[in-house]
Amino acid sequence: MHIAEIDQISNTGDSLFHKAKAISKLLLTLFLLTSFIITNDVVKLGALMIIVGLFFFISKVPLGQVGHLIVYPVIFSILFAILRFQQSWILGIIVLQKAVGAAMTMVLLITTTPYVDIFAVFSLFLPKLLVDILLFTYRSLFILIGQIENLVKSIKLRGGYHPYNIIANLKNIGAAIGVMIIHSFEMSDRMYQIYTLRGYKGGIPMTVALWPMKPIDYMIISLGIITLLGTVIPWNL
Amino acid sequence: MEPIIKVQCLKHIYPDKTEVSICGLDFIVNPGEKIVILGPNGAGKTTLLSHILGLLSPVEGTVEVMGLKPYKNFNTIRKNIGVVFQNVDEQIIGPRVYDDIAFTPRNERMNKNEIDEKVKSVARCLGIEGLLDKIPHYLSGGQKKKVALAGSMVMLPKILILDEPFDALDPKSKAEMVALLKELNEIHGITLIITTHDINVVPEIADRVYVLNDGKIVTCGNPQEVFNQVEVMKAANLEPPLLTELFSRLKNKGYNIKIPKNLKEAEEELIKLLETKKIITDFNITNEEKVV
Amino acid sequence: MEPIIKVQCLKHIYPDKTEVSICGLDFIVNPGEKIVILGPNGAGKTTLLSHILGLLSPVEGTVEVMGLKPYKNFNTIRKNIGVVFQNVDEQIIGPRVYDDIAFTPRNERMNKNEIDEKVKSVARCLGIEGLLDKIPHYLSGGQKKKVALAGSMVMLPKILILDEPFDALDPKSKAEMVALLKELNEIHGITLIITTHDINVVPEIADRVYVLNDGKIVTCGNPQEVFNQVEVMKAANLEPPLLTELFSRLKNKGYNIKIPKNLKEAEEELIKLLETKKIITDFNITNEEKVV
Amino acid sequence: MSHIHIPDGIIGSVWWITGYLIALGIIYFVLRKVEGEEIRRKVPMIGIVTAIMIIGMSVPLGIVPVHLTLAVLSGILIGPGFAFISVFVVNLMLALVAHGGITLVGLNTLIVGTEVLIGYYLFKTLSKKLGQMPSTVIATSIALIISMTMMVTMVGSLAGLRNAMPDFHLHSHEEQLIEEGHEEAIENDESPAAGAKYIFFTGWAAVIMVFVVGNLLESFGTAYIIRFFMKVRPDLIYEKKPKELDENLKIDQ
Ligand SMILES: Nc1ncnc2c1ncn2[C@@H]1O[C@H](COP(=O)(O)OP(=O)(O)OP(=O)(O)O)[C@@H](O)[C@H]1O
Ligand SMILES: Nc1ncnc2c1ncn2[C@@H]1O[C@H](COP(=O)(O)OP(=O)(O)OP(=O)(O)O)[C@@H](O)[C@H]1O
Ligand SMILES: [Mg+2]
Ligand SMILES: [Mg+2]
Repeated sequence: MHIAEIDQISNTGDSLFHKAKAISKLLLTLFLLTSFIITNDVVKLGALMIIVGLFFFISKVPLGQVGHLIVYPVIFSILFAILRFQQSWILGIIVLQKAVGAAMTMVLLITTTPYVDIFAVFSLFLPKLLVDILLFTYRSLFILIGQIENLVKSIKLRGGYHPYNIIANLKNIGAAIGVMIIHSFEMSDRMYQIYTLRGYKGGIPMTVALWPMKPIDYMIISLGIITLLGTVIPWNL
Repeated sequence: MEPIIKVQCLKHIYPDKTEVSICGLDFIVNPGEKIVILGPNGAGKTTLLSHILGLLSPVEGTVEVMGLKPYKNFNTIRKNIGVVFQNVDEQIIGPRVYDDIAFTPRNERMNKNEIDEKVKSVARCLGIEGLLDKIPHYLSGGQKKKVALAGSMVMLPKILILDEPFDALDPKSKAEMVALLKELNEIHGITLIITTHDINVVPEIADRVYVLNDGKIVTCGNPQEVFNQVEVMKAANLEPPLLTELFSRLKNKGYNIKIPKNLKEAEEELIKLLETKKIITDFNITNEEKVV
Repeated sequence: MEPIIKVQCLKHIYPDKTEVSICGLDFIVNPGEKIVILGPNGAGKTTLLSHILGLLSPVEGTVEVMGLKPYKNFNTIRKNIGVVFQNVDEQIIGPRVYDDIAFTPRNERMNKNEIDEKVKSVARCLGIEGLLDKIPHYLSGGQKKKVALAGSMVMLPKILILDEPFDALDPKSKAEMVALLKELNEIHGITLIITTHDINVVPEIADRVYVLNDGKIVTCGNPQEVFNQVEVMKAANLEPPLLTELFSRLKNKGYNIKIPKNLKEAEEELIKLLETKKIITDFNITNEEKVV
Repeated sequence: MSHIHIPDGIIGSVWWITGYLIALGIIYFVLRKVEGEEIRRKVPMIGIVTAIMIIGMSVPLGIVPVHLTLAVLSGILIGPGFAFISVFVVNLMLALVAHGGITLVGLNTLIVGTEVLIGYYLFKTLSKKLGQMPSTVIATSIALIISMTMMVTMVGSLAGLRNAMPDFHLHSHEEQLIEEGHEEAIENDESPAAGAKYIFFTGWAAVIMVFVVGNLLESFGTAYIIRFFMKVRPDLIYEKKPKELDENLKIDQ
């Protein structure tokens, strides 16, 4: 499960990037994404990708472990790129660059910033119940991953997994998901009970650490702004 | 002293029509007591606790906590009871341990410093200061139990309810948990209500024991009194703790021996018996000899 | 006799980089043995079992089951091992008990009559014929464990692996489970591998005990030998069973006593000691008197 | 399967921003419409169903790289309104790991949300006459076909229309920026047909094949799950929930 693995990386990394505040990394992401979206120049897009690559280098994220995340956007953007190649190959390249660049930016964010810290920043502007749902999703995800892993294990051990028979697998996985859903509906009742007992009235309070910013935060934000300006300002070389 | 909890002939019907009745003796808890509830799987222990917490409302019978009906006065009662259910994973809400422990005080809108103080003091008390910054699902089972306990204790409730707190803990962690609970009771005067299937800890931790079986509270009393009721215990799928049983059997054979609460007492008792035996025998024989 | 399972200095790395090593002594199981694995929370017991089952593949070390590598020969090994995990809820897949027990035979495309026969015979063996038509969801904890056991036994495996089978069971259900497992071993010759934190059942059920701690198999031997290694046990967060500990202490005080396996033996031993004591004292005193 | 995860940078800003605004608007509306107590009771449930959708996507069904999305199922379980929120959260969580563009979360939610809505109402209507299995299969596959068509049309018309782009590189950079600003406005005027043509005559035939297989799997997968529920806990299907369940948890405030 990608999300579990990524969560682990973002939580255990100890680079300067990991130590920075979530808000500064979110701002950086915002600036980088904007840059990728508004730029339509192969060279600039290439430069942007190199910049993101440098950030990855600084953040010491194990690329071997997260590199595969880029494969998905690459494949899909190739589909769209083919569309463009018929007009001009440059356009095809641009589509690829934008998609992959934006994806790299997101991966950079998520491998250096724990989900919960991102949600904490979101809680500043999203409806509080939506943030609660995000948090519950996140918690349940980890609880349910354990359950479904065990269910799939049991199915395999009991001879219910057939590499070449998708229909049989579908039946068994269907049953497993059914079991999981039933358990989880009961779990949701129990969760609600315990939360009301603990005073839940909508809106899970969380620590949103915005202040004080450290030098690294100022640096990250400035780098973001500079990059954005760099893409906006016309370069007359 | 007024009882802090009083339950009389409770009856509950679950949505799927499962009927659970907890009749027979009244369930009464006095302030400061350590109560253990025993009973076979499905006897209704968890159901009883849910009623005391005001999560369910009884079809028949009365439930009173501090003189109030918990279901009706949910918010008042809630503030006075801490609870740790069996599955701690589902109880940890906060994205980080700190947030989780701070959940209730924040919901009560306390001010920041006060919250901080409360969280840190309860964490210190449970020895989990080092975990405050961690994300809950990376903790071990035992650590999660402590975090859940911290979250339910942070407001220093009068009553603490624990459903199977010793489950799946290794022996040392279990012993630590027992010691911790006893300390909470002694130092802070918190009333404890515990369910468990681990009968060997009962003599150590319980002031009084209630036994549920077959829709009834069949007996209550101090651990010793309860364990002595062999028939009642057997009917409720229960076996007395090993040491209790062993010493009872010796007692029944006519040996003059006190039922021990823990291993240490057991050892002392046995040695005393073995030594006394010697002296008595000496004495007897000497007497006999003298007579002869 | 060739060992049926052989694990040597295993090392596993979970995707999140948690390293679990199970080195030290070799883990060897002979056909027909009853093995208990002990160790503190997080020692790697479940990890070891997963390797034996071929669910994980070792980074270092060798795992051999019936001379094969389980990870490579998953399908062969799977047919020879039955397994009941800790949380049986996550293991019972069929909508009805019957469907669940019939899961494996159906996936093996056996014919209907054969399946029916198999399901019924295993249900009879575990005493759950009456439940076949029930929805597993509504069963009690003990019943669910039996259903899971039935599902894993229906193909009559050579080896049965149980991860914490006594967890959350009331004492009677636990005693039943112990009896059942012993029977399966004696009558059908099934090799048992069990992990548990409930140390008091160990002398009763184990032929041999392995203790895992701190990345190593630190000791192995029959329950008595293992429990006698006080330092090793303490280091592994383990306490010896109550009776074992009590009798060891007496023994250390110089009393001539045998460590018992269960309550009955304990009682007999103690009474023998108390009686002997008397006789010896009588004898001594008589002697002395005579001398005088 | 209906969520072809479109990467960032392909669809014009106006479109995805509008998509976000509408999606968030609907979420606000759903959260508002339900009274406080009711929605708070549902929060853990919505979270769990969302988690289940994410997990469904990561359980392999064999050597073929397809998975379940369970969108229609989530509608049947918690109702279309809450399921819409679930879909949004799924898309957001996936976009955070670069599985589909972060800018497209809104648009993707609208499309899959439509699938949920159609699937839910079809299931509700059909299951009164047909059995659970056939109604699930029909409802799911029709909903999927509609959402897939929407997806293809959207990609075709919104992405395909940026054909104006070739000229950019012939101009100076200043002009490029200016034209970029106008571009979105121009897009609307052009016929979507041009883009759609490209789509259908390139590698998309393969995509459609994958879609057909995916559709069948999703429909039957959902049906198997529903069948399981009907055997074990029929009350879990939305609408059929017994009233007592809620009665049990009414709490004084
Ligand atoms: N949510 C529920 N819906 C329907 N029946 C239930 C529910 N919860 C419990 N029951 C039933 O009510 C009875 C009492 O259950 P309860 O959980 O209170 O037992 P318990 O004494 O806590 O058992 P255990 O020792 O296994 O925890 C059982 O028959 C159980 O099946
Ligand atoms: N799926 C997993 N991903 C990452 N780490 C894991 C996973 N499963 C177990 N671990 C880690 O591996 C170590 C061994 O775990 P394992 O479950 O084998 O211990 P155990 O002896 O069975 O413990 P317990 O007595 O609590 O069941 C622990 O540190 C645990 O946190
Ligand atoms: Mg219970
Ligand atoms: Mg384990």
